[in-house]
Amino acid sequence: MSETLVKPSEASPLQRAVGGALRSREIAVFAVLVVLIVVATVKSNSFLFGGDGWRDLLVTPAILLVLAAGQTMVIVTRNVDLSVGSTLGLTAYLTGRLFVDQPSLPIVVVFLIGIAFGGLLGLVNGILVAGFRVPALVITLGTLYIYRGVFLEWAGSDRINPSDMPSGFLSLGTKQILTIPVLTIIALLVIAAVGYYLHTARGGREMYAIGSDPDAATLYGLAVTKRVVWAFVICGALAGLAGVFYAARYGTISSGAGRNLELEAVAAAVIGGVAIFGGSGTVWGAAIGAFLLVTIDRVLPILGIPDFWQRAVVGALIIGAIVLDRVLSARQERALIEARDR
Amino acid sequence: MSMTTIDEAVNERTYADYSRPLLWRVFMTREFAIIALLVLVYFYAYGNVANFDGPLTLYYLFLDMAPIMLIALPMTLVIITGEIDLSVASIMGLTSVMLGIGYHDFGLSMPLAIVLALVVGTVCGAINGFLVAYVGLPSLAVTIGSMALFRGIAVGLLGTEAITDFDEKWTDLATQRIGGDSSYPVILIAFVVLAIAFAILLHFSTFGRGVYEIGLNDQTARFTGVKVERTKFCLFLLAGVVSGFAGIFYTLRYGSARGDNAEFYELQVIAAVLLGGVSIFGGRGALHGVIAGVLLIGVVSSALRLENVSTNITNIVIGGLLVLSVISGSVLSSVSNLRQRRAARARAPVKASHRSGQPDDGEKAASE
Amino acid sequence: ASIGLTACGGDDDGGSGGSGGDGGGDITFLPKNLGNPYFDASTTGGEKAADEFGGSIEEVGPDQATPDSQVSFINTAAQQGVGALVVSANDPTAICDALNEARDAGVKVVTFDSDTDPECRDVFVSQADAEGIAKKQVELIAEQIGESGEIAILSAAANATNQNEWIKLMEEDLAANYPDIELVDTVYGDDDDQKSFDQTAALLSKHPNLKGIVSPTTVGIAAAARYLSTSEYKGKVALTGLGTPNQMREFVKDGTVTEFALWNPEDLGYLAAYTANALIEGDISGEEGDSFEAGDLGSYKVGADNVVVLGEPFVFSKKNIDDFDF
Amino acid sequence: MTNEARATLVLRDVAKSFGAVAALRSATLVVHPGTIHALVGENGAGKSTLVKIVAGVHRRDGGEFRFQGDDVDFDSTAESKAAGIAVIYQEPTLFPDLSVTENIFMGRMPHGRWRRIDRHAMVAEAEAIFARLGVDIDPRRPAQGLSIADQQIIEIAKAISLDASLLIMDEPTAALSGVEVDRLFAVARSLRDEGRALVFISHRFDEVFELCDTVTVLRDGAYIDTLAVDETSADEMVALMVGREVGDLYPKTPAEFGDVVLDVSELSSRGVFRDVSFQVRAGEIVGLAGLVGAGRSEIARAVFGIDSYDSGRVRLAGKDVPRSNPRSAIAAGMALVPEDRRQQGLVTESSVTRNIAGVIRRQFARAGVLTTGMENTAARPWASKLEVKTGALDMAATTMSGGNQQKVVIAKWLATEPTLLIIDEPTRGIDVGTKAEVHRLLSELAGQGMAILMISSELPEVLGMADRVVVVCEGEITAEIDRSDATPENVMHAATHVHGHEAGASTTDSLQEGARA
Ligand SMILES: Nc1ncnc2c1ncn2[C@@H]1O[C@H](COP(=O)(O)OP(=O)(O)OP(=O)(O)O)[C@@H](O)[C@H]1O
Ligand SMILES: Nc1ncnc2c1ncn2[C@@H]1O[C@H](COP(=O)(O)OP(=O)(O)OP(=O)(O)O)[C@@H](O)[C@H]1O
Ligand SMILES: [Mg+2]
Ligand SMILES: [Mg+2]
Repeated sequence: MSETLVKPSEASPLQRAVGGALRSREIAVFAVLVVLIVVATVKSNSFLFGGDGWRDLLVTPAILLVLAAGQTMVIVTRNVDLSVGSTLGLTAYLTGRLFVDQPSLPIVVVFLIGIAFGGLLGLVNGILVAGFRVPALVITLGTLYIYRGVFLEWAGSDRINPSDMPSGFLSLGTKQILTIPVLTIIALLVIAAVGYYLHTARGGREMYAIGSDPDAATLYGLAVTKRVVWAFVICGALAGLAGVFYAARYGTISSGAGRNLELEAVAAAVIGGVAIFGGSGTVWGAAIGAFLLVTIDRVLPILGIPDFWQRAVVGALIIGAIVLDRVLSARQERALIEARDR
Repeated sequence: MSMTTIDEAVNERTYADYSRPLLWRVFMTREFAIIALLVLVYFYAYGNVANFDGPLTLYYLFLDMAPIMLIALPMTLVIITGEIDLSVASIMGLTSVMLGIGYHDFGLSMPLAIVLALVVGTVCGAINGFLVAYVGLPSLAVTIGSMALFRGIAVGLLGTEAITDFDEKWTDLATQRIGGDSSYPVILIAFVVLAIAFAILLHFSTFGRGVYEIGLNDQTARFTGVKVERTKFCLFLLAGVVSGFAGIFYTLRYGSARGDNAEFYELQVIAAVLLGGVSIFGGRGALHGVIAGVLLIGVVSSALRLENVSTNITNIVIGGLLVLSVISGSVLSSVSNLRQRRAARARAPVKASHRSGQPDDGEKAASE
Repeated sequence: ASIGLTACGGDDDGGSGGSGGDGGGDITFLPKNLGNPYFDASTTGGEKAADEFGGSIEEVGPDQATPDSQVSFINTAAQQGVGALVVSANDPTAICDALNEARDAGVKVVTFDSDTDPECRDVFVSQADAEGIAKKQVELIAEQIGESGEIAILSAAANATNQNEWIKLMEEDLAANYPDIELVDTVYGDDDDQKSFDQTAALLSKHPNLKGIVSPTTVGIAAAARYLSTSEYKGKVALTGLGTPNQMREFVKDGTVTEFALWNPEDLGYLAAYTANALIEGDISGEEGDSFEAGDLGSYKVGADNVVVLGEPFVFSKKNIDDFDF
Repeated sequence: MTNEARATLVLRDVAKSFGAVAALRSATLVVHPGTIHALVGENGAGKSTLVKIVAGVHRRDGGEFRFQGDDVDFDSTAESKAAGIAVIYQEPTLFPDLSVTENIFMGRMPHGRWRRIDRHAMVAEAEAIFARLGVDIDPRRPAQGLSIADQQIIEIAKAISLDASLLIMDEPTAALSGVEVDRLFAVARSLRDEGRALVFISHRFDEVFELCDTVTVLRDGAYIDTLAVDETSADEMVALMVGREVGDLYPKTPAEFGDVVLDVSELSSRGVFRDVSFQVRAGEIVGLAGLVGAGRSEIARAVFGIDSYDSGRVRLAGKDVPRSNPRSAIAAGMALVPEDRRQQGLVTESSVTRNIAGVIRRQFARAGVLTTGMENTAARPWASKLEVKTGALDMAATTMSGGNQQKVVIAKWLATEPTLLIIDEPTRGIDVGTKAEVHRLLSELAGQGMAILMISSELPEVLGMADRVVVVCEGEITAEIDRSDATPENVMHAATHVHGHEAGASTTDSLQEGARA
């Protein structure tokens, strides 16, 4: 997605590859991530090699990875979904309730119900936003309140405890295949699927088009409403999946589940180079952004920075990422103008 | 057809000032709808909710809503220019901490600590404003970042501590009532002064006209000589200062400076502003609607709390109001569009059945 | 109008339920936040007590444990003119003014579980005296790790009054009596499952030699136990603290946790309700030396600083855990 | 009758209003397969609106619409595309973030297995189309940053790739150079020879005569006549378009020139214009002529301070005007009526009052404070002087016709009582009557000693109104011609020739030689 803008003949292929890579947001963020992990490991071996280090490194971001993938899809269409945290909480609780009330349900079915339920909540968002042509920010801010209110009202003080859920399900939270945690594998599959869709499917490319210029999209005769509704449905469904993940990983679901995750999901996408006004960015970028956000949280204490400062670092990182983006695109623009002058 | 020369034509044409009668202009607005709803809910609660008519209700309502009412003022202007500021609650948290540190750790006198806190709020606003207006970054993304940054600094500075040993004189001031025993806390004086100032700024000043123009069409605004960047910068700065002031009030009211003070207030402020009829796309909205929006949220929460209804239901009600308020606008306008189209079609019916009946004058020269 | 009537009717019920004046006998429970099983248990206890003495209990609360959100509920209680407010404070100072205003409005204020500054309430019903709680936890962890090695504390919110006091007392106790035990870190899980869970993980990776974790909060100990039970540290790193039997049962049985402590939160709520009732009825004024009957729990005396102490913390282990359900 | 039955497209008595603006009253257009049909009319005649109705962007309010014999009523552009209609819109509509190829195939990308879009096939086809058009654009590059001409080429490629039975081109050549136009015409002819129907909209008569078979004239949203191109002349077409003698349109009164008011020297902005120097004297109308995209608007924007520039200086009445600061340009006595009324001239959703008082409000406000009443008082005389037709001063500008909107913009700037008026495309999209009014107004203003810099893409307007013509080509001034010496030929020649080399190929000459009315 990071094609160079200068005419191809003007740079050698090597220059182009190097230049492209350096300009690529994904690679820059990935480099930061790697440096972070290396530094943390040097400081404390167990971060990577000790006991659960490797597993935790991979499994902790799983939930945010899934959320960021969905959020990317919505942002690409020039919308935003602030209700994902509430959707996650609601679905996580639903998952727990299902195990309590229908202990015989197979785990796969619970996964499917969670996804479907999240999708349903996303559908509500999508219909409100695309159907009534009103700003997503306002609508999903409203449903953030509503979904969480419904969740809390339903759950009350009821808390789902690990003992309420089958151990087969809970072990998903830690189970590893070839040392890679199952949840991470699922999250990566989701990323791959969403990325594949956005990159190579008609619908995906149309989502970019819609985000790039909604008016032009209408002129082209694209099914704007349908695509936007879909983006919200997928985002909701992924938040639902993340809810099931949450239940499996944390075992305990209380009213706080998923609170404030929405802004983290948006932040992950923004750090990963997804333009907040749609039309550009990749789900890989968002995934790396999510990985980075979560890992920073875990690394800072190891580096001796009190965890009170974590959020400040995250904030600085987000702002840095947007400024970097602007600097890069300004440089490209200048290159283009100069190319035209010749 | 001919145009009279510039100098003569002064009284050629006369224009009415308004196309609609005064009453129509007053009552048929989003703002009035919200005010009407507020009055309705207030009197319903007054008559039907036990203890709502008590002397404490309004006092607590104003105290609780004061920070939101205050920040809603600059936020209205920010949103009218088409931007948004998500970092206001974090600025409150940071100024709260700075007040505590200034007073307790630096040993400043209270007025000096307050000045320090206000300066910090101003700097925060300036950072947002610089990034949005002069660097040209999207405010949604910038303020998501600065929200985390400012909050992070606040929490980082104070860690686990809470500074509580504020001078009684000052903490009492925050909760004092006007005239000693009325239902109105003194913070209302500050609010009224600020509200008047912001109303003049937005509705009766050249600056305010520019604010609307930027929201409706920033290109035209630029061509007209509006300083788009400077205006946006000033508004973020104002949002920072007022958030700082709200943070100080908050700290004194609770007598406790903590990093996590006022967390999540930003969404409430934005919800109130949008409920008050301000368009998230910018260019539309008025301060009286916004104030009514904030008070509506306050009255609804207060009444529901008195009924021992849980916060969750309150949140559902507020979320529902928010969604309805935007959707209703869109539904109304699409209905009126549809009606207009129907009317147009009725005037000139589509002649679908008309088929090559008459000689075709478009045909006569067609070369084939 | 019909709603108005029922609302007013509710008011009347309150009046008839109590004995002294307007709305007496109405008790409002205000826990740190709703959705916390510990406080569910205490409210259940309160309701049981109210059934016995014929009052009514209403539970209200914020959905997050922040002080400012508690204040508006205190204000509401003052407006409603309830008989007594039973509150577990999120912040010792921030809710002080509001509590005093409520008291000015005639509301009796009982704090329980987590206290405010003493001048803001009538009586504090303490689950056990702080020293007892701190000592018990130190004793448990010392026993489990063999009196030497690194330990860490996983607390709730950084500002929680009771937590911080216990932590301070634990530090003193450790320094005085257990020279070989080193407290290497204190982290805060904010009584949030996810955060406590992730904090546990971070603790373990940061301190490879850690031998034990003390979590003096029910949410924290459960989250930590859940993490340990799925990690290689299970059985190697000791975990103790304050937890509820229902949340900990699984981990006690699978060996992640051997022993932990807690008082019975139901009894705590029960006692707090009786204390509140005694204040409303005027049986006690809350001064040191007053004594009153608390139903099944017997007779209690108000101690120094107007504190009523429930009793010693109770230690749960594999042997007895199945006898409890809360 | 039988003829019409075989027609690809039949539009009859089509009407369309936007609020108060009647864009189309009774438009008729019949296009046959195997022909290229020209649609001509003045700015604002309703050509683009008609095109958008055929494309399904707008729905007509009334009238008949048949495509290939069937009554149709397209609800979206997807439907018209599916029916076999390809449209090149007047304004390029590209997705800046997507690649050129994706822009061409968006909405109908071919896909292979696993519903995976077939990028290779798309790129290959895009390259084939570019080869056919004889242009060299990398199909993989993003559309962002393409020049207007390249954007237009992509629009053309998009339409051609649709393989449609009706191809409508709304001013496709406006930004193209001679060679590109030639290639386009060759392609258009081959499409015609395949039996497709084409509609071609252009303001350049030479192109109409070179390419088209039939021509339909619209005026003020109404059908006027359809003629065979062979049997008509440019003069006849103009007479039909304008509806009266052309001379009326340009009531130029001779004026005395005073001192130099605007002095632009060696203004350069990288990639946009170079070494631009010219002067405007009091009482003089200087016409800035050139092809669309030559950079005239950019020069005006830089002079006024909307955009910055790299070097050079701008002086007004002998004083330097600071760079990129519109407010000090206004204070110095400059006014700019921009080319894009909706995006730059007006806040369309705002009232007449607020628009007119938009600039002068800073003068009558007391310490920055003003009221609607004060604004009304200030705006009313100017609305009246320009005879703005509106019910009340609080009506939104959206409710008004293009001509009236233009009057509001002019009123807004005249209210500042400027010494220099820069007016960019003064009559774009306004009806004939208003057009004459605007021209008379300009003439009068010059007569009163105002210096006027007029940018116009309509050669007759430039020739009719300007005392001096400054011609811009690819960001450079290529000629300065006095009113007496200016002819369509020498202006066009300068507009297509940069110093030294030619913008187009040698064929340009012959193309432009056909000259305009
Ligand atoms: N979306 C719209 N809303 C309101 N008025 C419109 C709209 N589109 C066009 N108009 C008006 O309709 C009239 C016809 O415009 P149209 O674009 O069809 O003219 P045109 O013949 O294509 O002119 P040009 O040669 O300048 O392209 C103009 O007065 C224009 O201002
Ligand atoms: N959106 C754009 N992207 C890239 N280049 C552009 C864009 N708009 C204009 N340009 C370039 O800027 C220069 C001037 O364009 P512009 O259309 O404003 O000129 P103009 O002479 O004012 O034409 P007009 O007749 O439309 O007023 C051209 O080189 C054009 O290619
Ligand atoms: Mg047109
Ligand atoms: Mg131009």
